[in-house]
Amino acid sequence: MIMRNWQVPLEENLLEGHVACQGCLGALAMRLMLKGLGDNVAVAIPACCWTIISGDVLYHALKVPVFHTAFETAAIAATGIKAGLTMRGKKDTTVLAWAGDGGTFDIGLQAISGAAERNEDIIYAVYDNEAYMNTGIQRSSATPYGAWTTTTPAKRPEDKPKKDIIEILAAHRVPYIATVTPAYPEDFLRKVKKAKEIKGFRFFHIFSPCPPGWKMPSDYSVQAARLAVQTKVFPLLEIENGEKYTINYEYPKEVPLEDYLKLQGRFKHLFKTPEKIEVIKEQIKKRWEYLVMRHKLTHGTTDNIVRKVFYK
Amino acid sequence: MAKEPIEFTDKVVKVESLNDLPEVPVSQRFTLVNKTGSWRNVRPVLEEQNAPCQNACPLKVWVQSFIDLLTRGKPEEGAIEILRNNPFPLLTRKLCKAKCEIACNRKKYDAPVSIRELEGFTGNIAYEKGLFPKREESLGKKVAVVGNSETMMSAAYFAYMYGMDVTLYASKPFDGLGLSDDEVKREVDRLKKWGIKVIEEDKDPDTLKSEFDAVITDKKDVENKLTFQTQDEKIFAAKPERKDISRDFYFGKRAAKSVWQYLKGEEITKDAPPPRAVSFNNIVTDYFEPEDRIDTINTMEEAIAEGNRCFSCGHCNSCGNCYVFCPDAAISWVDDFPVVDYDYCKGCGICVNECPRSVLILVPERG
Amino acid sequence: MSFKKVLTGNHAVSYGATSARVQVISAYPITPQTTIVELLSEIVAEGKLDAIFVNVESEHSAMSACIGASAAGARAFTATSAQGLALMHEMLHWAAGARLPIVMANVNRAMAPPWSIWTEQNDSLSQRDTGWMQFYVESNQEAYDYVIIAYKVAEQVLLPAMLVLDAFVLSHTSEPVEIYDQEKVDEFLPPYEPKFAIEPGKPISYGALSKPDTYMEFRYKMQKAMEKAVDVMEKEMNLFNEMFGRNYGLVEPYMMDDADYVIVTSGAMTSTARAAVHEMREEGKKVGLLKMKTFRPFPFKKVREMLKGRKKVAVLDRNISFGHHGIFYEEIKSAMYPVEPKVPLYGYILGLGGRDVTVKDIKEIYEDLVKREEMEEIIWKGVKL
Amino acid sequence: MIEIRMHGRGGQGTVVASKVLADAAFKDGKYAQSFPQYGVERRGAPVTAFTRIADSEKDLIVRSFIYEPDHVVVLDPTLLATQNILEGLKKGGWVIINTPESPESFDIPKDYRVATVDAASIAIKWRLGSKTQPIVNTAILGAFSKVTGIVSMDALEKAILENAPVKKEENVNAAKEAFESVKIRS
Repeated sequence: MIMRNWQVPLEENLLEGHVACQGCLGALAMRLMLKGLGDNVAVAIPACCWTIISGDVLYHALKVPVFHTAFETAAIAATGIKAGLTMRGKKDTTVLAWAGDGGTFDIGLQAISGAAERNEDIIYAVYDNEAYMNTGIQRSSATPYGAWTTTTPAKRPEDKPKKDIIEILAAHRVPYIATVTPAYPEDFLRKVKKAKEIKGFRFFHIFSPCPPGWKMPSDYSVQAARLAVQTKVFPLLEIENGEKYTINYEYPKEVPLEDYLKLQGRFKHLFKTPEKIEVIKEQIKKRWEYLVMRHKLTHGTTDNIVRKVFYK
Repeated sequence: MAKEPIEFTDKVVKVESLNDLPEVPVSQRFTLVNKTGSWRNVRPVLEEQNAPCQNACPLKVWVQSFIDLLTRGKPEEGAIEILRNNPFPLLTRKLCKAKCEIACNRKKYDAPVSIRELEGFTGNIAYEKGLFPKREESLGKKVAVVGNSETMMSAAYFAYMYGMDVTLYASKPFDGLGLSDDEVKREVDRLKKWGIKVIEEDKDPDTLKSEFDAVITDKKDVENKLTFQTQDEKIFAAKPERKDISRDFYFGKRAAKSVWQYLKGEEITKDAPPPRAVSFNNIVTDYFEPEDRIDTINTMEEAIAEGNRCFSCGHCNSCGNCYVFCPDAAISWVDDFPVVDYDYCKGCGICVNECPRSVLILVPERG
Repeated sequence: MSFKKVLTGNHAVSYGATSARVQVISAYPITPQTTIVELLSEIVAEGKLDAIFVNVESEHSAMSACIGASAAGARAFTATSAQGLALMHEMLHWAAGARLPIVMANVNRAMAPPWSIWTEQNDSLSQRDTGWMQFYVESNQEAYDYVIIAYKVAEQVLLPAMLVLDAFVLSHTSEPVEIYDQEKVDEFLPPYEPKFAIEPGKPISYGALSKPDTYMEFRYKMQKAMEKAVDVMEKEMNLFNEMFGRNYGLVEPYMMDDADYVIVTSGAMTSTARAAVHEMREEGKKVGLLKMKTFRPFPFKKVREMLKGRKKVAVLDRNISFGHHGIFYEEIKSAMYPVEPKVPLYGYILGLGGRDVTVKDIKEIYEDLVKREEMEEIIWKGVKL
Repeated sequence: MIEIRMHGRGGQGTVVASKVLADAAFKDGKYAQSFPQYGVERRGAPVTAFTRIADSEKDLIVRSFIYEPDHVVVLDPTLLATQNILEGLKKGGWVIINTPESPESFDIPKDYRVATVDAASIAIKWRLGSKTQPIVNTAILGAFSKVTGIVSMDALEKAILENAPVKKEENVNAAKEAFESVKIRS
C-alpha cells in the first residue's frame, strides 16, 4: 500500500453515519484512537458531544462497545468496566474513558483524581474543544484566555488562563500522559500504541478544534490544530511517571500567534485589544520555558526535540 | 421476557411496538443507516489540475505524473509518461532551457525541483529498455516527414505516435545541433526500432505528395504559425527556431497533430491555452520539509530523493491526507487512491483544505 | 456445612456478599456502613472471595464503579448510608435505567443537618423513585439472607436492589447468624449470566440517547420489570424457604388472624413491636402486627389482603415526608384506597434520628390507636413538645 | 431473658466485651445479642454497651436499649462518681467493678450484689493495652463468668479466642486470672 505521508492502519472502528458536526475533530480523534487501539476495547463515554455523535439508542457508530455514563463518571465507570471484564476473564481488553473537557477539567476531575491516584488500568482521553460545546458553547476551565463563549461574551471574554490539566495529572505520578492532536496523526497513533502497552492510568489530552464552537469554517479544524502546535499554544508532549518530560516537537520557524487566532471567530474581538494578545503570548512563552526546563532535566539536552516542518 | 438476540444490521428498523426495542437500552444497529451525505452543500471532488512546470513546458510534459510514477516505484511507467510528450528526453536533458524549473512552485519554498535532470534520468530508462509510448489507433495513412532538423525528428516521432505510417527522409538527422555521431545514431536507432522508416536521403516534399497522404517538412514556409499548415493542404511545414529545443520539438509535435486532425477529416484546431496552474499559495507547505536540491541525478536514490521534493502540484500522488483527516470515515483508500463515499461525506472540506497540492476541489451541490 | 456465628448486622451483610460470590466491590467509608466493606476488603485480601475491591474517592464513584462492573457483566456490590446514598442518587437512576442488577446495602441513617449517624429511613425512602427494589430487613439473619435473595431477584428482572438495615440497631448489633453451605448458596444463586454486557466483540452502545419516540417504552419496561419482581420474589422466597428453612414474604404478618387492631412496622423496630404485640395478646388485646419487608415493588395486593376489614391500623414511620406524612403511611393509605369499607389508618412518626423505640412505646401507640376517633393528619410519638 | 449493661470508657474495649459476652452465651447454646448505645464513643469518653441473653432464638427479641438491666459491669471505677450506674438495675442484680478495692469499700445498697476484680492490674500483667490505658474487658468478663455463672468459662475462653484481634492467649489468661481472683461482697 502506498500512502506517502502516513503509516496508518486502514482498519476502521469508527463507522460512517455518526452525527458529529461537519469538521469535528472530536470525531476524528476517536477514529484515530481506535485505529491505534484496535477492537479489543471497551469505551465509557460520559455526557459530552460523543453522547450524541455515537448515535441514538437504536444505533451505534463504533465497532467497539460503549457504555454511556453520567457526566462526572468517565474515569470511574471505566474503572468499573475494567474490574468487571477482569473478573470475567477478559483481562487484555483496553478500557477507554472518553470525555470532553467539561467532563474532565471540571465536573469529572474528582473521579479522575481518584482513578489516577489509584493507578487504575485504564486509558483516559479528553477530547478538548475548550468549552461546553454539547450544551451550546459555555466556558469550561479549559477555555483559553481571551476566548469568546456564550457565557464569556466578547465584551467580557474569558479572563483566566486554561487550567493546566496535564500538570494536575503529572502530580498524580501516573505512568503515562500524552498530548496529541489529530493534525499530527502519526504522533497520535505512536503514543496510543505506546500507551496500549503500558499498565496503569494513562491520560491523553487531545486538542480537538470545534468549528461551530470556535466560530470557524469547518474545513479549518485540522489547520487550526496544526497551528496550535506550531504556535506552541498546544505543545506535543509525553510525561512519564509524572517526572520524565519529553517535548516531542517544535516547529522550526516562528509562527505568529495571530495566525492561529485569526482563524477563529471566538478570538475576533481580541484584535481590538492587542495587549490581551500579548498576555496570551506571555502565557505561552512561560509555559514553553517551563516545559523546556523539564525536558532538559529529563534528557540533559533539547537537541532531541524534533524540529521539522512536517512532523509525523 | 422477549428474546433478545443482538443482531447488528445497517437497516432502518421502525419502532412500532415494545418488541422492537430490547429490554435494556442498548443499540443493536449501526449508524450506517444515517446517510449523512445529505448534510452536504459542497462536495469534494478529486480533479487533476495543471502544474506550473507543465504549463511552462512547450511540450506540456506531465511532470507531476512522471515524478509521481518514478517515486511510487514505477520508473518505467514514468519514462513512458515522459515519452508521451517529450520524444527525446536525453536531448532535452542536455539542451533544454528548462522553463519548467523557472515556473516550479517549489522555487518559492526552497529551490525548484531538478525537473530536467529527473526527466532525463527517467527518460533514459526508456532508452535502455527500449520503451515507447502507446500509439494511437492506426489510421492506415502514410505520412512522409522530410528534413534533417530536430523539429522533423519530433514530427516523425509524434506522427508515428498518432498512428500514422511514417517515412522519414533525412540525410543528416539532427543537423545543426552539434550532437555527436553516437548521439544521433542513438536517437535515429530508437525511431527505427519503434517502427519509423528512415531513409537517409534528401527529398523534395512536393514529389512525395502522390505517394503519401500527407507530408511534413522543414523545407517549406509555413502559412499558419499555429497549425503549421501551408497553402497546400497536404503539406505541413515547421522549422526550428533554435531558441529552445523543447519549443522546436513542440513545433514538430504540433505539425504532426495537425496532420492527424487533417487525416481524420477533422477541423484543424489551434492549441488552446492550458488551464490555470496550481499556484504556490494553493500548496499546503506544512506537509513539506525544506530539502537541498540535487542538481545532477545519476542514481535512482538521487532521483527518488529529488522526486520527493516535488509538490506534485495538482496531481494526486497518494499522500493520504484526505483519507487520514476525514472525521466521518467517508473516504476509503482503494488501490492506493482515495475514494469519497458521498452517502456519508458531510462536505466539511477538511480533505480539500488539507490536500497539499490542490487536487481535491470543492464543487457546490446542486439540489 | 452451614454454621452459626455471632455477627454484627454489617458483618452479616459482608458474609452475604461473600456467599453471593460478588465479583466487584466498590465502596467509600461512611458511618455506620463502614464495617461492611472493611470486612469484605479483608475477605478479598485473604483470598476467601475472588473479587476486585475498588477503593474509591466518593459514594458517587462507588456506585459508578459498580455500574461499570455490572455493565461489563460482573456481579457488583456496594454499601453506603445517608449522605453517601444521597450523593449516589444520580447514579441510582443510572443503575436502574441501565437495568443493572447491582445489590447495595444501605444502613439507614438520618440525614444532616444537624448531623446524626443514627437510624432513620429518610435516606433510603428518598430514593423511592429511582427504580431500585428496596427490602427492609429486621434482623442480622435477614440482612445476610437478603443479599443472596436480592441478587437472585435482581438478575432475573434486571433491576438493582437495595437491602436496608437500621443503623446501630442492626448494623452494630451482634447476634447469631447462620451462614449457609456455599454449595447450597451456589445452587440457589448460580453465576450471573448477563443478557447484555460491555465486552469486546459485542459492539453495543449502552444507554445512548433515547428520543421521545422510544424513551417511554423503556420506562414502561422498567415498570413491568418491577411488577414482575413481585412474582419473582414470591417464587424465589419459596425456593429459599425450601432450601434454607426461612420463610420470608413481601409482608410478614404476626398474630394477624383475628386482630382488630394492626400495627404496621418496617425494619428493626418490628422485633420490639412483635414483643409488644405478644405481651398485649397475653393481656387479651386483639392486636396484630404487619411487617413491611418489601417497599419497592410495593406489595399492594398483600397489604390490601392483610388490612381489609380491620377496625384500625397504626402505621409506624421512622421517616417523614415533610409537608405530607410518614412515607409508609402514605403508601399504605394509597394502597387501601379502593378497599371498602374504609379501614381507618393512623400514621405515627417515631424513632427519628435513632430515638429509641421501646416495647412501652408500641403499647402506648396501641392504646392511643384504640381510643382515637378522628384521623389526624400526623401523629408524633415521643417528640418533646 | 437476661439483660446486662456495661459501663466503661472509650478504648477499654467495652463494646467488644459486650460482644464477647454475647458470643460466649451463644457458645453455651443460648441466643444472645449485644450492641453499643450510640456507637461513636471517643477514646476516654464514657461508653455504654448492652448484652441480652435468652434461652433460645425463639424468645421474642427486643431491639431497644436496656433500661432495667439484670446486671451491670463497670470497667472503669471512676464512672461511679459521675454516672448513675445503678439506674434501673433490678434487685438482686450484680454490680461487677474493675477496681483494686474490696467490694465492701463501695457504698452500694444491699439490694444489689457486688463483686470487684483488679482487672487493670491483671491486664497490665498480661500486657493488654498500656499502663495508662489497660484493656480490661477480657479480665472483667472472667469475673462476670465466675460470679454470675451466666456464661461458662469454657465458652468465654472460646469467645475470647475468636474475637480478640491480638494477644488471644494473654486475654484468655487475664480472664482466667480474674475468674480466680474476683472478690464478692460478703
